[in-house]
Amino acid sequence: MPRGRIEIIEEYCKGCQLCVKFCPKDCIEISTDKINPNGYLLPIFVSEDECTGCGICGWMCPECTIDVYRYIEN
Amino acid sequence: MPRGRIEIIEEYCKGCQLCVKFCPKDCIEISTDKINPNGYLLPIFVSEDECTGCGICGWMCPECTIDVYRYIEN
Amino acid sequence: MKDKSSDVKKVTGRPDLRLLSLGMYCPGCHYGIITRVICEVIEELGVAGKAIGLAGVGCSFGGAPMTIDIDWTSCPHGRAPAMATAIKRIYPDAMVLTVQGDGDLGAIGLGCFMNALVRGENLTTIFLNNAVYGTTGGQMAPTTLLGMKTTTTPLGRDIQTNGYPLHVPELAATMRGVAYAARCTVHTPANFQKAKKSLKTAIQKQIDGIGYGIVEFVSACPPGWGLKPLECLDYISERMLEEYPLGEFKNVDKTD
Amino acid sequence: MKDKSSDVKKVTGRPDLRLLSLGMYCPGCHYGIITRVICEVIEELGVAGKAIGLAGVGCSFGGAPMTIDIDWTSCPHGRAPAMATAIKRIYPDAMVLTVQGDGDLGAIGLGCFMNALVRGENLTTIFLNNAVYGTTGGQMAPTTLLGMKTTTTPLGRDIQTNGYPLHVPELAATMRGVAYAARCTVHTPANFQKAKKSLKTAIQKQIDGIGYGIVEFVSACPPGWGLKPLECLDYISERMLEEYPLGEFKNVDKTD
Amino acid sequence: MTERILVAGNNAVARGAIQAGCKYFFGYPITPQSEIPEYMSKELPKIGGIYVQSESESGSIYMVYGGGLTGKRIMTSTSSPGLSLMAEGLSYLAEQEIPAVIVDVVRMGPGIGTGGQGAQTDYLQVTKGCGHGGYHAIVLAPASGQEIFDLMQLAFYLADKYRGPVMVITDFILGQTEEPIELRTLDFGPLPEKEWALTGKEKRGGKRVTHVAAFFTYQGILNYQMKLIEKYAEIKRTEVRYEKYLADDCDLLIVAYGSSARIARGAVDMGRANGLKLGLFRPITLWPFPVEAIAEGASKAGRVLVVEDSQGQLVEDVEASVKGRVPVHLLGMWGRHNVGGGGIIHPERVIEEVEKLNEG
Amino acid sequence: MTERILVAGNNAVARGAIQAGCKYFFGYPITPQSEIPEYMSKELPKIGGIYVQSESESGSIYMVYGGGLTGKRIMTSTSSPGLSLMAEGLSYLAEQEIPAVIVDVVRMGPGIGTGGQGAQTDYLQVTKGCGHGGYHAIVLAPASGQEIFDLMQLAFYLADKYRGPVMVITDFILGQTEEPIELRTLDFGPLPEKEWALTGKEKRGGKRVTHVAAFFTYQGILNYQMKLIEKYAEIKRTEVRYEKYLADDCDLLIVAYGSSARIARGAVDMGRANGLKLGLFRPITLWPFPVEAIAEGASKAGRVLVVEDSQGQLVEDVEASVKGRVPVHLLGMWGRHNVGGGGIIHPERVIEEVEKLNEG
Amino acid sequence: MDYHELMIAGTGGRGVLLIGRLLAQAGIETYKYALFFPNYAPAMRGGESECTVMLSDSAIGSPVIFKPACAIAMTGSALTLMENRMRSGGSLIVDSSVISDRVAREDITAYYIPATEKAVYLGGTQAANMVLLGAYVEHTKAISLDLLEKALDNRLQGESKKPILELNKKALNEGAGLMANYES
Amino acid sequence: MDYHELMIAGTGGRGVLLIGRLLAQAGIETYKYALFFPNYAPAMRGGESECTVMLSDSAIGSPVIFKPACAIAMTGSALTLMENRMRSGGSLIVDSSVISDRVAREDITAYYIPATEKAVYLGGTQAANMVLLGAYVEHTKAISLDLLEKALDNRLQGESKKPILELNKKALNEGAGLMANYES
Ligand SMILES: Cc1ncc(C[n+]2csc(CCOP(=O)(O)OP(=O)(O)O)c2C)c(N)n1
Ligand SMILES: Cc1ncc(C[n+]2csc(CCOP(=O)(O)OP(=O)(O)O)c2C)c(N)n1
Ligand code: SF4
Ligand code: SF4
Ligand code: SF4
Ligand code: SF4
Ligand code: SF4
Ligand code: SF4
Ligand SMILES: [Mg+2]
Ligand SMILES: [Mg+2]
Repeated sequence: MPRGRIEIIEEYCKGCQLCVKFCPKDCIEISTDKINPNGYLLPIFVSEDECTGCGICGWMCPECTIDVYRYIEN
Repeated sequence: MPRGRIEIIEEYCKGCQLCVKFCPKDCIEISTDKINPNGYLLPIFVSEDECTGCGICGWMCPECTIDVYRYIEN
Repeated sequence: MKDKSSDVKKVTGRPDLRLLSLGMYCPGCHYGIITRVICEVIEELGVAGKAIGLAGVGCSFGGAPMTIDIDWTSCPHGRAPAMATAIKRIYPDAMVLTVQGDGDLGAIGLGCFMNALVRGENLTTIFLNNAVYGTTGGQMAPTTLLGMKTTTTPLGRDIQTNGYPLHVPELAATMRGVAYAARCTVHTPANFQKAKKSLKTAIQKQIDGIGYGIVEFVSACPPGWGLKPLECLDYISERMLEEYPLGEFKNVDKTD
Repeated sequence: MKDKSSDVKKVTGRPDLRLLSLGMYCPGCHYGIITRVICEVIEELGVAGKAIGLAGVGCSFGGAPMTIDIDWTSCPHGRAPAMATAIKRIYPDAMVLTVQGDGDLGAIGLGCFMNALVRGENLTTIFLNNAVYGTTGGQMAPTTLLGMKTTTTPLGRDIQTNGYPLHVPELAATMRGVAYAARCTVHTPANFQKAKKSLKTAIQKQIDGIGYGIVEFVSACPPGWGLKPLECLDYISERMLEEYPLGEFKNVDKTD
Repeated sequence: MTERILVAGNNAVARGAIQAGCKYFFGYPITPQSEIPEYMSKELPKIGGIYVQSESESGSIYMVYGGGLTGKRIMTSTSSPGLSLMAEGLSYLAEQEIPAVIVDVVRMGPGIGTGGQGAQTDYLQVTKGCGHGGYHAIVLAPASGQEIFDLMQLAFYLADKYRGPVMVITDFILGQTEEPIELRTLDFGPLPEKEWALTGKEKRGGKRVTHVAAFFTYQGILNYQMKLIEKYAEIKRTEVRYEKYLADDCDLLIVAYGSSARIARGAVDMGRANGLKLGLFRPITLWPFPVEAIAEGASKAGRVLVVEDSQGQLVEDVEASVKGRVPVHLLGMWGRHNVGGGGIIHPERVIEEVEKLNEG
Repeated sequence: MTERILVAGNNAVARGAIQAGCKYFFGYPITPQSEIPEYMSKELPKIGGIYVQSESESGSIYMVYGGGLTGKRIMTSTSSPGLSLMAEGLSYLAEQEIPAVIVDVVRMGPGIGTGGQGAQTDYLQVTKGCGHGGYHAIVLAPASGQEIFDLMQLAFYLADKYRGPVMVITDFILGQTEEPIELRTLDFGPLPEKEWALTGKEKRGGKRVTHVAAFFTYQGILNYQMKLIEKYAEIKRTEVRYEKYLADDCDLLIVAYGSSARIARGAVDMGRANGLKLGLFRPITLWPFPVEAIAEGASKAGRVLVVEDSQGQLVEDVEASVKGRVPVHLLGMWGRHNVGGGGIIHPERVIEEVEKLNEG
Repeated sequence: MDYHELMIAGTGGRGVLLIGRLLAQAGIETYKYALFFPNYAPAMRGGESECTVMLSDSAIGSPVIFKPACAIAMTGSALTLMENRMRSGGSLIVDSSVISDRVAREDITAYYIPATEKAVYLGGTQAANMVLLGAYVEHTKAISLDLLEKALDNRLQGESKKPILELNKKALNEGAGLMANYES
Repeated sequence: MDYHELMIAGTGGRGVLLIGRLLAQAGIETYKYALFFPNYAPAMRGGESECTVMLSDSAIGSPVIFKPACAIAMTGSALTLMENRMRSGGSLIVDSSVISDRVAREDITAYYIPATEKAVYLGGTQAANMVLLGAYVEHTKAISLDLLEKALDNRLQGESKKPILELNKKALNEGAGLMANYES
């Protein structure tokens, strides 16, 4: 059951892949064809089920362009 | 019996009295009236008998204006 | 996808202080991550309103003032500590922060920095060590590793011609006016958190009037190193940290 | 009076290298004694012909070039290490010596000096610490003691405004390119001899290509301190040496 | 009545600054101006101000830069080699439009020069661009203790009015000469708020202020330059200052500033007493330069003698103003009587030169 | 035949220096000149020379000072803010008469300016006294890759001949433009021995050499200044260099140096092709300035248009030369077409200006 | 007088400066004078980039021209720029794979070359610039393709560079071919 | 117009500048304008020293004069200097205790005051300058002795300064007395 999810504001992404590298659950992959207007290959959030909403990808994004949400049990 | 003696080249003396202070045998005194052309009160070698020719007054003279001689036993 | 907003908490995102700007940095430049560190620490300490930042000449020059929402000035190359001195003396309640590269602080600004330490200023300095002059195209910096190739050490830095890499926080730690000196990185999530703690401590020293705080960030410059962003991470672990060990070199509650 | 010249040996006098000049120094200034130290060491090492001296701006400026019979240049205030760098790089066989005051090296020239250490130059520096700017009329220097009154610290140097006294050889000792760092005085005959030994060691390091050597001389400035020459001697023993301990802080046969 | 005291020019600099509300001084010792920082180190703490001894003149100017950014009145003083070390900083102050007052108590140059020589060898440097980039600073050249005191106040006002560095230049003679001054407060009128000051954004309701290079406003870089050009044109139109002494009925116009103007004034008096119809034109602002007024005065007199204690620097501006319409002569530093360390052009020497010219 | 290669102006600087026998380079990175130290760091070690990366431009100039004292050929290069940091050092080089070559690849100022702007905003600084004390340096302003290469060689020669700093000034456009150059060696004739070089006294049979301030020779300080004045006068008499292009039958004389002169030359060609009788006067030495030649050319043409990519600096010298005899117009940096980061005055814009003038 | 001038405009990453420099390099084999002027903003990473190349047998006056006789546009904004600036009667070569706009001016001739598309087909987008350069030399005959290939040989030496060298050469020829068979 | 000018020359240690400054300080009580200009070489320790004092009721032009109307010479070389420079008809006051030379010029009047001798007698050589200053004011009546004494009071305050204050005052009066009874 998914515990979190992320949103990448693609406009500001520079395709550095740090998010890809640091997600402990391998939820992010780099695409091979999705390019933003600045010409950068974009990462894709591929594994919603695994995401724990740990926030790490957000911290490590140099462009601060990932929002991370965690689902709360109420 | 004197073992050494010194010569002060008075022209270059600045009357600082370091020689007076450091002679271990108190062989040098500052005069009260002997003034060189630059207006400095001059030191006087007063105690030939005590001088060991140790060289200390020479080292310590900021103007390098004391020559120290030692008598050699031959 | 669960979507009821009541169930969802935003854990992280662009910090409030982080301005929207088409980033000033190259892809994979750690300065962007450090910017987050700075924003979060200032927010957590609640000092954004009192903060005055001074950006050195270098990639920090454009980056910091354009991305962090506090008062800023850029500075002539290497001179931030002198400018910061005047600002802090005039406004002792301000939180005054310099952000300087290794060329800026370690070469042209070394005298300016050291003299601020001699005077015992009460400031915080973020020292960005990417081992090169990034902005001008990757020339040797004082922190360039031995053997490292740059555009002005085409055969690699050698001791004979260019001496040894400069260790800034260790040097600063020897100065009596310094309250805090540390080195950190943001090249892993764990280090990111440690870096936040370090910077927070350094700024707190200023707020408490204890003395100068300096935090070095060892950080990647992909084009300067001729490496891809991910390769840089290994270069940091394997090469940079060997020369530049992480840790606190000074942390005192009172200078003497 | 015994007088036959065969019986008499001149034990000391004006060293050969010491030029006859109506001294450039005030009465009781220790720089005159240090001049002897320099002359004797250069003579004993036999390097007068290879020696190139660089005098900082300050009382050393006039004094050294006018009183020691080697090649000399005066330098812009604080810049001797940069100039010396070029000379030594171009003439690696020369014995290159800078003579700099505490204002010259410790304030305006601190960056220049530190950067020469970063580059790992192979030079010798004589650092004259009289705790004031003697030449310009006794203003505060970075080495002024806490509480000491100068013309710009009329109530005495305080930490809040002016920070802590600067310890140059200790600082230099932390730099990897430095082979020798020591502090000495000439305020007693015993110390005069130790000072000679220190300077000789430092110059030998240069000759042997080992690395930078720096020797600090704590020395009296009677007008700057507002004391008579003999009073200065006590001031050194009682006050200066408390802040500035004598000794060798580094002495290595190989830098790393 | 305002107080009247006998003080040296260097002291008048410091007192004038304090009178103008300057509480922050950043400086470094150098002869012949060290009395200024010394006085400041003693007096500023008493009025809640701060004296910081910088590590060098570069340190001073960057502290002035930082200090100026806070919106407070800030100054430094130095002498020639020290001014050179401020070149980069001065250019930045001009670019970033930071008000500040910089005093140069000129010593003889080039190089180390000497602090004990009354010289005027920095004219080109202060008027034409010590730093890069073609900026200008208003340069005020007082010629007496009172004028030093007064122009220091004006300097702070102009710095605020035009947002930029203003320089006051004196020299060994003016700095050491003791004359009575009246401690009067000059009021030049109101000035705009300094909304641009860096204070931390909470003091401006959360609106931040940034000072970054014109370079970041790519579309605006030319606008920036045009604004600068217009500012300088405005200063040239409105801030030219000079003084004439017996200049309207003379047959030889002496042009001189600062200490040389005082000496020349002595010579004018001596000359008039002996039937020589001399007059004096004294630029008070060296930049902007009183081009028209000199041209007019020169035309009226028919010939000009520039007296300046240098290799010939002011004379270039005088020639450019006069445009070849009347002859311009120069008595430069070779007019000095070289006594002790302090060479000086005496009024008697000026008269001698006039007589030589008269003989033809 | 000598080799002919396509290189950028910055590269021509470095190659020209090496051709002149310069083996010692002291420098610091700054856009748009970093290619010079980069090339030197690669090439000098191969020929037994030395590249030292200084810690700053002040470091560079003091290293140049020390290096120059050894009698070897020495240089540094920088760009505008860096040049400001050399102000004190330059003044010392002049005072102590140390030969050295300093290259300024100008970037737009004041302040931080920008490295990506082809600008000529350092004219006043380099010609009028970046440093204190009224010294002068010969300033050479090449306008093509080949001329850069050639004038670098001349610069070293003049530095040795007159014992002092010589400056070569280019800019972003000239530094980046790639053109073919011939790697020819220029011979300017013999030079005196450098007996004044610091080498350690054993190399001079035990006779020591000292370089201390003029200040220590109290009786000689005025003699020192007179020698300096005479040296500058001599340079003004003999070293003025300029180039004229279609300047003898024109009805408008364009005066421009460096990259602007190239652009103006393009404009002259365009204009001539369209019936406009334009000519170009290009000062090669900015100091000494070709005062007489410009005055003559201006009189012949009847009017002058100065084209310079700055706020108006060269124009002051042109006006001072022309002395009001014919009108002098200026197309300054406002003539730029501001594309991307790199504003440029194009030849088409010059023609536009000429047409405006023609319309009156 | 044999004279050619070309401006190339695009963004930093697209190899604008590279083909300009290559053309000038090859050009000095044929012409007495050649000039290459890169105009870019070093401080803006990945910002707009343009360059000028001139080849001539008589001395070249200005290193910059406002209204070129010939231009290559590699991005949309470059097209706008060049269209505005070009001299009447000039030729504008456009990478039509990335630029969908058409040239509106009627006093210049546009050549739409699908450079990026062809480059991808040949082996990599980065060779789009070579396609355009090939088209340019074919169109103007300023220099021979051979010389360009030689210049490429010089620049890309060694085994490891071989694939990219081959790609570039193919792209050059492809561009020349496209231009030779161009029908508007 | 009431106007006085005085140059004082000697070496650093002899209090040349001190009496000049004192005279100017006292002078502003009487005159609308006063000026003191010390000319010395800061770099030469114990070098030659001279100063100029002017007192006037109208604005003072030059702060320096080459040919003073009145001068005090405290050393032999100062005497030579001043004798060469003085204006015709001027008065030159000489410390005859230390200067054995006589003034040769006939167009100036010399006053030989045994200042050092008198000072030693009164309690210390350092007061020789005051003896000369006393002689000067007595001779010129430029200002009253009272004002000088008041200026001294201001300068030398506190119990510890009392002996030296007394010495100086005595020396001033001694000098005035010597001049009053001067016979050449
Ligand atoms: C006085 C001066 N010299 C040189 C420069 C050129 N310059 C700009 S940034 C820089 C160095 C950048 O290196 P660093 O401080 O390490 O910052 P980084 O770009 O690596 O973050 C230099 C030398 C300048 N702007 N001013
Ligand atoms: C650029 C510059 N700034 C200031 C000075 C003035 N100055 C001459 S000597 C000196 C300092 C002397 O102090 P220090 O180095 O301690 O030498 P000391 O006289 O005490 O031996 C200063 C500031 C100068 N010559 N050049
Ligand atoms: S929040 Fe954590 S688990 Fe989710 S994508 Fe980011 S790094 Fe991966
Ligand atoms: S870390 Fe940020 S910039 Fe980098 S690829 Fe991921 S989202 Fe893009
Ligand atoms: S040589 Fe020794 S004993 Fe003799 S006078 Fe000198 S210090 Fe005294
Ligand atoms: S130490 Fe030398 S200078 Fe001092 S009093 Fe003795 S002889 Fe004279
Ligand atoms: S050049 Fe280096 S330091 Fe500068 S933005 Fe790019 S990666 Fe970061
Ligand atoms: S001022 Fe001080 S340091 Fe200088 S000569 Fe005099 S005593 Fe020595
Ligand atoms: Mg860096
Ligand atoms: Mg000192």
